[in-house]
Amino acid sequence: MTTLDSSKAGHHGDHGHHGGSYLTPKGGWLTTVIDWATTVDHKKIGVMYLVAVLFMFFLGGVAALVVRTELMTPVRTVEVQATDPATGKAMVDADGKPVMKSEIRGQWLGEMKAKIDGQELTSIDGGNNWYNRAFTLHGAIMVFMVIIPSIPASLGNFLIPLMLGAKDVAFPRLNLLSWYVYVTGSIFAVCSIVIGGVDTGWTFYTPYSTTTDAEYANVVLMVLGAFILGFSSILTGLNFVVTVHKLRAPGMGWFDMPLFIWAMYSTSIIQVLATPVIGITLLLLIFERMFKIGIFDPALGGDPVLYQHFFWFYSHPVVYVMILPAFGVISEIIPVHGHKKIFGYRAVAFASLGVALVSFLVWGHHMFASSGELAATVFSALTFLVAIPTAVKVFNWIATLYKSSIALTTPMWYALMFLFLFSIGGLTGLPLGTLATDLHLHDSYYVVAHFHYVMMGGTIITFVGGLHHWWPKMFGRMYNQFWANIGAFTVFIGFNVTFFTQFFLGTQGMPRRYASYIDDYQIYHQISTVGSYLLLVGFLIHLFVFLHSLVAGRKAPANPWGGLTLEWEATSPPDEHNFHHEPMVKHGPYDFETTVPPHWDPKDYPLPALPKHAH
Amino acid sequence: MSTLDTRSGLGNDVPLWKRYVAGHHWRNAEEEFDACTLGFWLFLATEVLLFAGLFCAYAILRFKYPDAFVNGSSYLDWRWGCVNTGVLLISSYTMAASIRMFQLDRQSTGKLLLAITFICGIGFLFVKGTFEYLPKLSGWFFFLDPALPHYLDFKNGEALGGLFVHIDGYGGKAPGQFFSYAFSSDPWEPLWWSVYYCATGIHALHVVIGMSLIAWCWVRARMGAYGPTHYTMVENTGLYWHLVDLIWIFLFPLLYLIH
Amino acid sequence: MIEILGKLSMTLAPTTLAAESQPTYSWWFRNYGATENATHSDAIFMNIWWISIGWFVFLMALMVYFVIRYRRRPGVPAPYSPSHNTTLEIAWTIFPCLFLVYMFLAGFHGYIEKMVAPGDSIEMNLTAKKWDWTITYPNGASSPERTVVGAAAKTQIGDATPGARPIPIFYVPGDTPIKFNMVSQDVMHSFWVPDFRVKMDIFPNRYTTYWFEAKGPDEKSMTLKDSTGKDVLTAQGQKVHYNDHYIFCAEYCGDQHSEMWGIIRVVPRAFYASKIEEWNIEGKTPEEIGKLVYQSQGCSACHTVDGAKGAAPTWKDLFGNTVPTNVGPVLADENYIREAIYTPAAKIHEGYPSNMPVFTTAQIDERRMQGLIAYMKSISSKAPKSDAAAPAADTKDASKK
Amino acid sequence: MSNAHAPSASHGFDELDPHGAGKHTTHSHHIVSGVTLLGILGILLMFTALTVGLAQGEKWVMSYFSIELPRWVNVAVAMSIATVKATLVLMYFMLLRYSNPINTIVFLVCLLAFALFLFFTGLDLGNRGNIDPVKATAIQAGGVGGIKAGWSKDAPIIDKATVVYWRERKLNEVGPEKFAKMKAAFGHSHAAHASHGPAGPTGNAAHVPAGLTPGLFDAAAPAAHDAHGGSGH
Repeated sequence: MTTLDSSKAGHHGDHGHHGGSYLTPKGGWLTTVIDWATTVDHKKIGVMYLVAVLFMFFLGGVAALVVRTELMTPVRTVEVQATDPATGKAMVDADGKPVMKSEIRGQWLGEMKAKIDGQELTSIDGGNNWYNRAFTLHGAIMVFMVIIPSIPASLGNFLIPLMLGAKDVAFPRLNLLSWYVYVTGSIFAVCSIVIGGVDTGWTFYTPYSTTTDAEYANVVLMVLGAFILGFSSILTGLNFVVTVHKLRAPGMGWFDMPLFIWAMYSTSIIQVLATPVIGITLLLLIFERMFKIGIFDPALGGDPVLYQHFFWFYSHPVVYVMILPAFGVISEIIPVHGHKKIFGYRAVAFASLGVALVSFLVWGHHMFASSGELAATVFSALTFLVAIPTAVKVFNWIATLYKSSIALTTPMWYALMFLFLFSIGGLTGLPLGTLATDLHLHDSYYVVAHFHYVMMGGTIITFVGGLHHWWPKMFGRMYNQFWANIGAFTVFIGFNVTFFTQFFLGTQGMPRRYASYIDDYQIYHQISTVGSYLLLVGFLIHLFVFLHSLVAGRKAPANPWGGLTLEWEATSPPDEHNFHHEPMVKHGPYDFETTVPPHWDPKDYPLPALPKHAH
Repeated sequence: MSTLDTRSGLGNDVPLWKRYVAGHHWRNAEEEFDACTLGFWLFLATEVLLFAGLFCAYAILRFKYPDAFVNGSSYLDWRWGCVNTGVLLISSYTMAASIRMFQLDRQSTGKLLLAITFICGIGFLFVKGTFEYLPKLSGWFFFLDPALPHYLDFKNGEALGGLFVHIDGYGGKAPGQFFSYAFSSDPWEPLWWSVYYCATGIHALHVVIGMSLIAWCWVRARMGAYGPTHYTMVENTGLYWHLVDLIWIFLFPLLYLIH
Repeated sequence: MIEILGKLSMTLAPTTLAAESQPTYSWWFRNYGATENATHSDAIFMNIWWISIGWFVFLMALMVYFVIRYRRRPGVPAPYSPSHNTTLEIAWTIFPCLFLVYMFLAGFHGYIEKMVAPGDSIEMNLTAKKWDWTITYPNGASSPERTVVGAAAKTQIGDATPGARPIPIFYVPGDTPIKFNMVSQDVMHSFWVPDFRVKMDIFPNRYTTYWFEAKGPDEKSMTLKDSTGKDVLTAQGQKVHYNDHYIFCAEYCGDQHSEMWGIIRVVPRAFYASKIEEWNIEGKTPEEIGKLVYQSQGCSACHTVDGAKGAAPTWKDLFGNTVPTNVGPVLADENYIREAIYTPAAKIHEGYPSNMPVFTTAQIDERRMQGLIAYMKSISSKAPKSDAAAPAADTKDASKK
Repeated sequence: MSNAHAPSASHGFDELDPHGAGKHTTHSHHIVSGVTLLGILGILLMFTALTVGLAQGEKWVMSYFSIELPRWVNVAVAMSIATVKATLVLMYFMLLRYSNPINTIVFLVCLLAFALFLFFTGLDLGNRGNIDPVKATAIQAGGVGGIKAGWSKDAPIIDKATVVYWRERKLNEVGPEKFAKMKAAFGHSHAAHASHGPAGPTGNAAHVPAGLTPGLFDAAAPAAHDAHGGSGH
């Protein structure tokens, strides 16, 4: 940490004579806004994605806190006053005291419905409706609008051309389009929330999703939003695949690419191949809702399990769209901050591709409890295959730490946390792939805890870690590492407190998506809720650290951590066209033993001495 | 890619395609073309997988309700399907030939072939809409429909001065909750119609998108944008149009020729 | 293939690591599991758990050691090491596979145990609907017993205060294999008894099965008491012991998904037999039949019989009154009630949602329907008593023939 | 960064060679000969005729010899021909034969994903108990009552199998006699023949020409279709 406190840092990044960085405003604020809104620069688009994703993360996080708060007590914690559907007024009892929904559970109709249209009321609101909407909101936003685009669209967009030594992604205008598509999809989803929300769960399982709130368009809007977001995902993935194929710098072979690129490449392949299936699924779901076409509706001869196959053919591979980029980020952070060549480069690279392939073979493990014995057996066997490449990656990362030189910077702390959390997430997945135990654990809090360990402990933690790693490159400012570390530890502790307890809830019998539960579970829920508040505090600390860095951060040197990949050859922040000269690749991305990092100034940051033979 | 830019430094007397300059991040136009084609193939892959869902739904439901599918299919006339297959195949040929013309700098033939392709698209949609969708959905027949004379016993309305004739009881083979056909012989026939309209409807949507692309190509071709060294847009439009054809090649036997 | 796998798993998986004879109980679970399959499944879970613990501790210990040992110190050169070792990499790719093979086979073994019901199981039909369960016993009876969790004394399965909605209690015999044929009437549900460690999704339009052989109650189990707190005694004058197990719906199904609970009450076989005989409609008056149907078919979840406001119109004084519906006022006579049960969407009571489930003639046959009508008449002041008596008597006669 | 454009622009122009594009060293500018394209079109049209012919022929064989061919024959024949046609389109119209092999790989990978999707979904759903049609009318759509016929507020609610509902409604509207006539005219049902046992008593005379709208292209002979199946016979 102290290594970076040199006040002279940053002079390498200051190449004023080459024209401004990509962040330099083009003129007045209006010009600047128009410039950003119409930019085809991958860096600006990456930053725009970052802002959008973080905003959605905030929304989804609020929903999560609401859910956790509700679960503090076995009954209603957050009370909602009931509405008399006949009069549309808030209900009071004879003494003028407000009547809460929980008191009249199952007796009166939904406040929301009554407000919109007093005519035909289609579902009873026993007071759980808003809770169901909150967890659906949390799930849908976090999956479709945060985790899927988090690393690929923000860090990926920013870094892939830089790491490849290219001036831009293959199709810059398509890239901008994909951002607008993302925003459009998000607006649809948010609209659906504003006009009343969706209570289907993020999985939109039929026939519930096609019939709930039958008179209202909320579900259609939300599904349409997810459908549109799919296009954004496809365009991004397609762009990256072509970029990796066609725009590598001279001298960069496939095995000279940084592992982040390998991970992003695998991710993009999954995005391209899986997303269209969710497209048609959601389209058919919309038709099902609007026209009752019956393909998924058992009352009309369709098959709800068919919907599940459609849905999970996308949504399982997409789990790897979420976690593979995180693997890529870790494969960058550990070698750079450990200043050591990654152990088993090819194994890690092929493991990425292997995960991408296997991801298309295992979706059925989301349906073990729906009774298809043959398919369940086959899918269970295939599911265990996923464990192999992921385990290989973890072994490689830990082997990389061996005889390295570990600088305990904030990104490195995050990488270590990732190893801890992802190991738990991965290992707790084993009983879920095991048929006998899954029949008990499926759809319980055990599953909730497991996928939060993977999705949040894996992806979000790494996203924040990666953000800390490339923040100086993206914005040309250093941040306060002391407070960033405090934030990281708070997040780590908060995360474990929140989610480890949920494993016990699950094994003991707490089903997911429950607003009320038997009293025995309360202590676990309370611990979990306290943990979630701690998580909030941790993220707020990060927010302030970043804001402080933007306003008052020290200027960042071009290469603050001593990385060897090409993005560190650019200035911090990079020029509009990334590099002054097309970079030639003369060393591997992790050849720390033989190469002095570009722009290295020992006064900026001390690196371990090179071994003797390198000189 | 770029349009009326002046980056090449050549004057307006030189055709637009000769003035084309690759995007700034490409080393040369060759690489850009290669990348665009690869990108477009990836996009085509997503299109195929979009239809994969429909084919999968078709397979599962046909496996479950074979009779409903056979019955439902019997309402479709394979000869209209055949005509449309021919139309699409011919249009695919004209599209491919058009690209060839632009590669050889035979601009006017290229444009003509593009126009023919477009007209074939219209023909496809016309047959689909007038002779298949319209009567089946609503019972309204186009007066030239060869099947019409056989149903005149049940005629109960006319519109637009006899241009369209309504046949009582023929219509209503609509998807889902709009289904109201009274003479089905299998309880699951509405499902067949759902699959039929989803598959052909989404395919027709792709025809429309393809036609828009072709129209755009035609407009640009009039401006002289395509020639031997630069025809990326026509090439990719062609790929898209062939994909539309490709999907139909599978839809035709699956929908029209089952028994 | 299934057979081969089955043999393989029998020989390799079940007892290699776990002490199967000992019930595995840890802080992971609330109890030992109420069936043998549950205990077995817990053993598999604990095996995987200890394997995972082993790997986790090993990896984290390495990581922590490396971080401390190789932390960056000024002026200290990095002790570089090779970045590649084929033997090691192949070894650590293959070695974990052994554990995975064990897990798959053990899981498969336990899965088949949980999925395949013994041939001599007692078959019962279970119907799920928003947000209630119904079980039909082999003799056609259904359990009319419900309890308000939290209102009663603390039970052995943990107290809860989720609200006033009563949840059904299903009596099943202990130490007897029981198989449910399950189907849903509306959306998907999932039948989960955590103490049995199995859940199974319930679909509309497709039957799934669920089987268990619950360990019977013993002397340490709770004793059954009636509403006044007195011990329930068998015909032989013995106290009745029972074990309760929660049922949860585990597939999200809407607003009151969170309260779609039930209780499986495991009682001795003889007591179970007497219970379902008690609920049998044979030899009962139409009014009694109606009351049983009212309790067992879930009517009581929404309709009250004392005039209190519920999620649906009360039955108190319903019969013979004029009902405001969406198609105008309708006289609530026999035909109206019949239609409202078999085709609820036909006429919808003003001010109430159209969410009454459809009942089929298989669920409510003619006798039960007449019973319901008789029961409604008996609690309606509007029903002309002289008229009400006549058809009821007829039905009684009919049932005797 | 204007200097960045210069090399690429000049590079693009050096290679300008309208009449010798085929001589380019890269694979992307192959020009397929006009004869090949026309030939492919011919083959495609021929295969279209073939697939129709085989389908009709199969039907004729089934009715003439009063035999049942398994359903997969029909599908397998049609799909094989469609695959050949698709391959031709891909290779010659879409130029996969001449373009960068990576494009072919992309397409094959996509087909692999398609195959996996179809295979595993079929593996599961094909091996589960079939949906039980008997229950169809007892199940409500999501528990909110029957399905509305259309969107309008006063649309009727269908509380039984859709097909039955509309049949009964029409029967009430037009009366049994006219209903029978209409059914004879509109319905081409031949499922009874195709799947339930051998051909009807009248052999191929009663066999409905499935897939033919009566009178299409042969308006001169409208009477023939009156003999075709349906409840009138």
